[in-house]
Amino acid sequence: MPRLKINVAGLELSNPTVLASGILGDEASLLRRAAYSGFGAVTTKSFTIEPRKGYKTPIVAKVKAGLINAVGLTNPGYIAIKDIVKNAKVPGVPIVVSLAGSSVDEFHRMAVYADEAGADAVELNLSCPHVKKMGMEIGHDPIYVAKIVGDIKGSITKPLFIKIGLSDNYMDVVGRALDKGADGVTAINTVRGIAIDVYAKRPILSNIYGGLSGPAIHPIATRIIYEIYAEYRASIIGTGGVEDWRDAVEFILAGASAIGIGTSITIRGLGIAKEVVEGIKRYMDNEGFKKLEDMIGYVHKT
Amino acid sequence: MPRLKINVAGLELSNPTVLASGILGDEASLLRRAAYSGFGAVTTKSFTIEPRKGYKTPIVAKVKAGLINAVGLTNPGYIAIKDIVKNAKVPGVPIVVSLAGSSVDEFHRMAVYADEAGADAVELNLSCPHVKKMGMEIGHDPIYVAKIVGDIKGSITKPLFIKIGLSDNYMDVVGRALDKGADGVTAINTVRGIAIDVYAKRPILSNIYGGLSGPAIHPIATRIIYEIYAEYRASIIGTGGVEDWRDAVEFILAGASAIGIGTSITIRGLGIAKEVVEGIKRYMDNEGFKKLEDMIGYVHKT
Amino acid sequence: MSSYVRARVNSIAIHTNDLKSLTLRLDYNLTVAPGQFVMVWLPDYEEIPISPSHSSHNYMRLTIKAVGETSRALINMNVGDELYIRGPYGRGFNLEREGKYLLIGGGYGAAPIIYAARRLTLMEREILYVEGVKMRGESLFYDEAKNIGIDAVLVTEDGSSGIKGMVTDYVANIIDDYDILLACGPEPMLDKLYLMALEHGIDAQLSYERIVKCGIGLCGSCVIEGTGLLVCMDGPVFTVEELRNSSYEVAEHA
Amino acid sequence: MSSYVRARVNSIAIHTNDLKSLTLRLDYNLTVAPGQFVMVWLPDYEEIPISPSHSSHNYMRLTIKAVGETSRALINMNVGDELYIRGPYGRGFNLEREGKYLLIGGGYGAAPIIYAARRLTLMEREILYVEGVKMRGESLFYDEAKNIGIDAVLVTEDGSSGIKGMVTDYVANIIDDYDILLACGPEPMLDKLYLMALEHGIDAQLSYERIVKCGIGLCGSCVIEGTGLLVCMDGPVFTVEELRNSSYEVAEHA
Ligand SMILES: Cc1cc2nc3c(=O)[nH]c(=O)nc-3n(C[C@H](O)[C@H](O)[C@H](O)COP(=O)(O)OP(=O)(O)OC[C@H]3O[C@@H](n4cnc5c(N)ncnc54)[C@H](O)[C@@H]3O)c2cc1C
Ligand SMILES: Cc1cc2nc3c(=O)[nH]c(=O)nc-3n(C[C@H](O)[C@H](O)[C@H](O)COP(=O)(O)OP(=O)(O)OC[C@H]3O[C@@H](n4cnc5c(N)ncnc54)[C@H](O)[C@@H]3O)c2cc1C
Ligand SMILES: Cc1cc2nc3c(=O)[nH]c(=O)nc-3n(C[C@H](O)[C@H](O)[C@H](O)COP(=O)(O)O)c2cc1C
Ligand SMILES: Cc1cc2nc3c(=O)[nH]c(=O)nc-3n(C[C@H](O)[C@H](O)[C@H](O)COP(=O)(O)O)c2cc1C
Ligand code: FES
Ligand code: FES
Repeated sequence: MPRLKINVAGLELSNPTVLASGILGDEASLLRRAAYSGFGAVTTKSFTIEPRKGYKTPIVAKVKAGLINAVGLTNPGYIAIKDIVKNAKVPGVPIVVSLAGSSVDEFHRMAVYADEAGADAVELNLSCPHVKKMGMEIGHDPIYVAKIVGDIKGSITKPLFIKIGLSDNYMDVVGRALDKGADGVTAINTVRGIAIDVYAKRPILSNIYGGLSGPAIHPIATRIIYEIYAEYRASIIGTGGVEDWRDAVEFILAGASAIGIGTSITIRGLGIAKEVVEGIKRYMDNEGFKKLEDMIGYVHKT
Repeated sequence: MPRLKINVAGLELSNPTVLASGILGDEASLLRRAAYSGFGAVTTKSFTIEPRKGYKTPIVAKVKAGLINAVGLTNPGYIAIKDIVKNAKVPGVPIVVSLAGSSVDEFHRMAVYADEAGADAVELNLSCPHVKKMGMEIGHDPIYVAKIVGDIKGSITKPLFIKIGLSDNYMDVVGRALDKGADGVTAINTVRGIAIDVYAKRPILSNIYGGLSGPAIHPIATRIIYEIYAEYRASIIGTGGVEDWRDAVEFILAGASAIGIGTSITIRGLGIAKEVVEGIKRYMDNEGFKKLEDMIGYVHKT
Repeated sequence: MSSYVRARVNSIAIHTNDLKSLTLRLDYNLTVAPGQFVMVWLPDYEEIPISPSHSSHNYMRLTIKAVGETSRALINMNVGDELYIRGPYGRGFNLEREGKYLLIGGGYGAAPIIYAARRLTLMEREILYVEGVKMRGESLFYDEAKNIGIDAVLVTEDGSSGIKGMVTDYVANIIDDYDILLACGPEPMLDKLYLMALEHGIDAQLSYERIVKCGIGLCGSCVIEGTGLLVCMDGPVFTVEELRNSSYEVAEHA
Repeated sequence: MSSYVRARVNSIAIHTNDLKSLTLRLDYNLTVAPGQFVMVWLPDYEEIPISPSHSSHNYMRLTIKAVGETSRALINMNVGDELYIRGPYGRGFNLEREGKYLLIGGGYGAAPIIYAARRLTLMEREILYVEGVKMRGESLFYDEAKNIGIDAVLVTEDGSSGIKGMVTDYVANIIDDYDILLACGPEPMLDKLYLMALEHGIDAQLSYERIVKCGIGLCGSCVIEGTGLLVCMDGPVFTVEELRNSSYEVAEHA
């Protein structure tokens, strides 16, 4: 029996699948359901200082190669983290709390609060592609990211992940964040896109722009995971378009220690975590991998 | 009968479909075949000053949402443009000559040569994602692009297009290029990605990195077309993942005046040009569009 | 999740000032089972979930109550106007079970119920259609049920027509004569039926509402608080067992 | 275009120092019609096109001549070694035509020809298998053809075995007895047969080679110069009419 337990930057997972941030939102019973369905860890939707209602519908649009969403960071505000973490906790399944701030101070306040509220890890969303002044706009500035990370790092006890998206300078962002003590990297967030309905003759999303997820972004994510691992040997939660064990194994061979899963839940349901884990196990058995660690970044060894 | 004739930045097309650069390469008989099969215009593979053999195989990898290629700008060198243009010419089907230089001077030399050789338009490839020192590395520098365009503009008689890819600053690049007299914009090139074979346990492409094309990039292209049109009302050859008339119409409504088609030729064959054109015609009939001009950028009007 | 199908308003039935049924003609076939829902998008407004009161090939009837901007804009549409539909989504009523069916619709909740009633009638099942409204003139499908030969009862709170009282009180009296209960309507009504079904040990399928934004199980907005159940994927129709097993708790109103 | 299927070398037949047949066992079934090709990827080397000399379910036989790095690495593989296959690609031989078949293989071009011969034999067609090589000992499938009861002729340039001479000269003498000609081999041989077929008005299908890089009709590297025909999509097997209609011009060698 191959070993799927894995320590990702200090986060102990019984298997490498992680519910990606934003999927199923923030409600404790849903996070619990995801945890019971087999995920190695669950990530909350990104919290902001103030509650956010999110955008008007439509908030999702189907495209051939995936999905475009602009939910708009709907969340009850960071104060709710405490109750949610308490109620969502399932033994053996860590909760990663995702945060979207618009300043060093906001990130700091929320990170400290999440840490004290019992989050098992904190993830900084530096890459939401469809909310102004949050996410992407901050995440594209390496100096600012370094400041945010440096500022939080000494103040919390749990592993700190940064979540990045596609940009021209993500290598610089990651390098500086790691220098400042970030423990791991979640890669990637959605990629900015638009879908137009040819009969309605207008963009589908109320926000016009949204984030592309699903199979479309898998090769882009593979590339980013590959590059980050090659350069920094960082702990990576590889995310983007994972629909089956093969997609997951690609990420692991490229350098991911864990696998975030989002969009494909809409097609496969929450059972996808178990399916992916079973598939990885079978693969490891066939290919002679004894433990996950032996697979991580394997393509860099040959 | 709706009118599909369109003038794209000075280029007269009998219909809005354009064979995308690099597809089917540079050989005159192939470009001729594409022209006869119904494309409104054909684009050559990008030429470089020196001949290039291109990369070792594998040069393509299939992914769920498209294709990743790293052909490596295989071409016989720009001197061959003359013969190719002469032999590839089909009455009524303009030839766009694509150029990939690594300096202002290289671009200038090739552009002037192509102009004199009878190219109907010149396209500057500022966005090849997998060849060092060419394409992307130049295209990400707005000041340099402006210099290249400004330098060429007065020296050639034919319409000048810049071909851009996904980057953080393409809006700046396009803005400056248009200021310096670029006549149109081709958007977008492929997006950098990696595919790994889980059994071979290594990246498939000999070059490791390649360019993602096909359905995966269609929503990203739609977004870029939308933004460029919204900001600059530029003439755009929308390219990326067009497989059918619906994909094409999305681009046109977003702001494209013409539609580049590449990857889907491998699935649908060259007949795709006719299929797309027929589909657009039917759509225009049903929706009451009398001429293509009325459709271009329509989503910005509502 | 599918893309949108364009639909045009073909005819409009006015039930009250705030409640209309729009019969739509779709560009493509899209058949929705009784109890399933579609997302209805009216550009310039929002996209909202609706459980059709009828659906067949490229025809669909939506019965809509104006409660906010989008629902009001919808009932103000004219014949020939366009709207956009995606779906079907969710799990509808299970009509495969053998036995006597008691169908209960409250307010616009009668929409999926009349559709289920028609389908069950075609399947030659024994059914009773019960519609509960405040007063005479608010009834939506009682006449339609009668006209097509379905056993039907109208319950009005003020007694202005049919039987006087709360529909749940009426149901309490007859529930033991039935094997299967299907219901859609205001949450207090559903919750009462939920408790009643638990008490009487009757097989009940109840259609609940929450704010549905994505419709495809991603955003979590439609969760039934505390249960981990999603209206858009696990529902909108839930059996009493499903609710109980997920620790569903009725609110104070029940 | 499909993803790769892993294959393992199951057995090796050594024809000459530079020419071997590898029988592969694939992880999944992948059946290639006679004349079609697969892309064979040997990581650390390149990916090259090969027309199998046999293919059935998850077995495939590749007959490979070492001409460069990758083909040499392939014939130097050991039993149990792994390689990766994608395909099948291209159009193979059309074996549906009625009549007497003349099959001609030159050098490793005999690979798809013996495969076609086996398939035609199963179809109970009348065929003659002709293999042309330089000298005795270079023959690839003449014995195999004989063993399975196929009418076969070996032509050696030096006469060390079978009939002496050029295979095209031999064919010239018998061509009028046949209705359909299938051939694969060096380009000068194919071009001679092309002219011969035009002259004799015989239906011929010829398998040409060009540098195949993508295999899926995108890169243009496999164009038959001046014709607009792609070996990977339109070929590798072309009929004489297709070539003529595309203004194919034989090179000087013919
Ligand atoms: C599966 C399903 C099927 C439905 N079928 C029908 C139907 O057949 N006919 C019909 O008229 N309506 C139906 N609804 C309800 C309908 O979707 C809402 O009335 C509509 O979304 C309101 O949108 P609006 O923009 O007009 O109002 P808004 O401005 O969005 O809302 C008006 C008020 O209603 C509340 N509200 C909105 N949606 C809901 C909801 N789902 N649950 C509880 N409160 C809500 C808001 O919080 C607000 O107070 C259904 C809902 C669901 C979930
Ligand atoms: C459809 C098809 C089917 C084929 N089937 C077989 C087969 O069954 N058995 C077999 O041994 N070979 C076959 N080949 C040829 C085989 O693909 C080449 O020999 C191989 O690609 C050479 O690769 P290499 O890396 O070993 O040599 P390289 O170093 O790439 O080439 C060695 C020399 O051969 C030339 N060359 C390479 N490929 C070709 C080509 N396709 N046409 C002409 N010259 C070429 C090169 O220019 C160079 O001079 C087939 C080719 C095609 C197109
Ligand atoms: C509906 C939806 C909501 C999301 N919300 C968030 C979020 O709040 N914070 C965040 O960091 N990422 C968010 N994401 C991005 C995902 O976590 C993930 O990075 C991305 O979708 C790629 O993975 P996938 O292809 O498996 O979905 C969201 C994605 C979707 C589809
Ligand atoms: C095999 C291949 C080769 C390409 N070569 C070039 C090239 O030489 N120059 C260029 O500007 N774009 C090149 N491209 C990019 C295409 O022109 C096009 O922008 C891109 O593939 C997106 O369109 P598609 O999804 O329709 O293929 C190439 C694409 C492919 C798939
Ligand atoms: S509406 Fe988004 S999960 Fe149900
Ligand atoms: S090998 Fe690329 S087109 Fe034929």
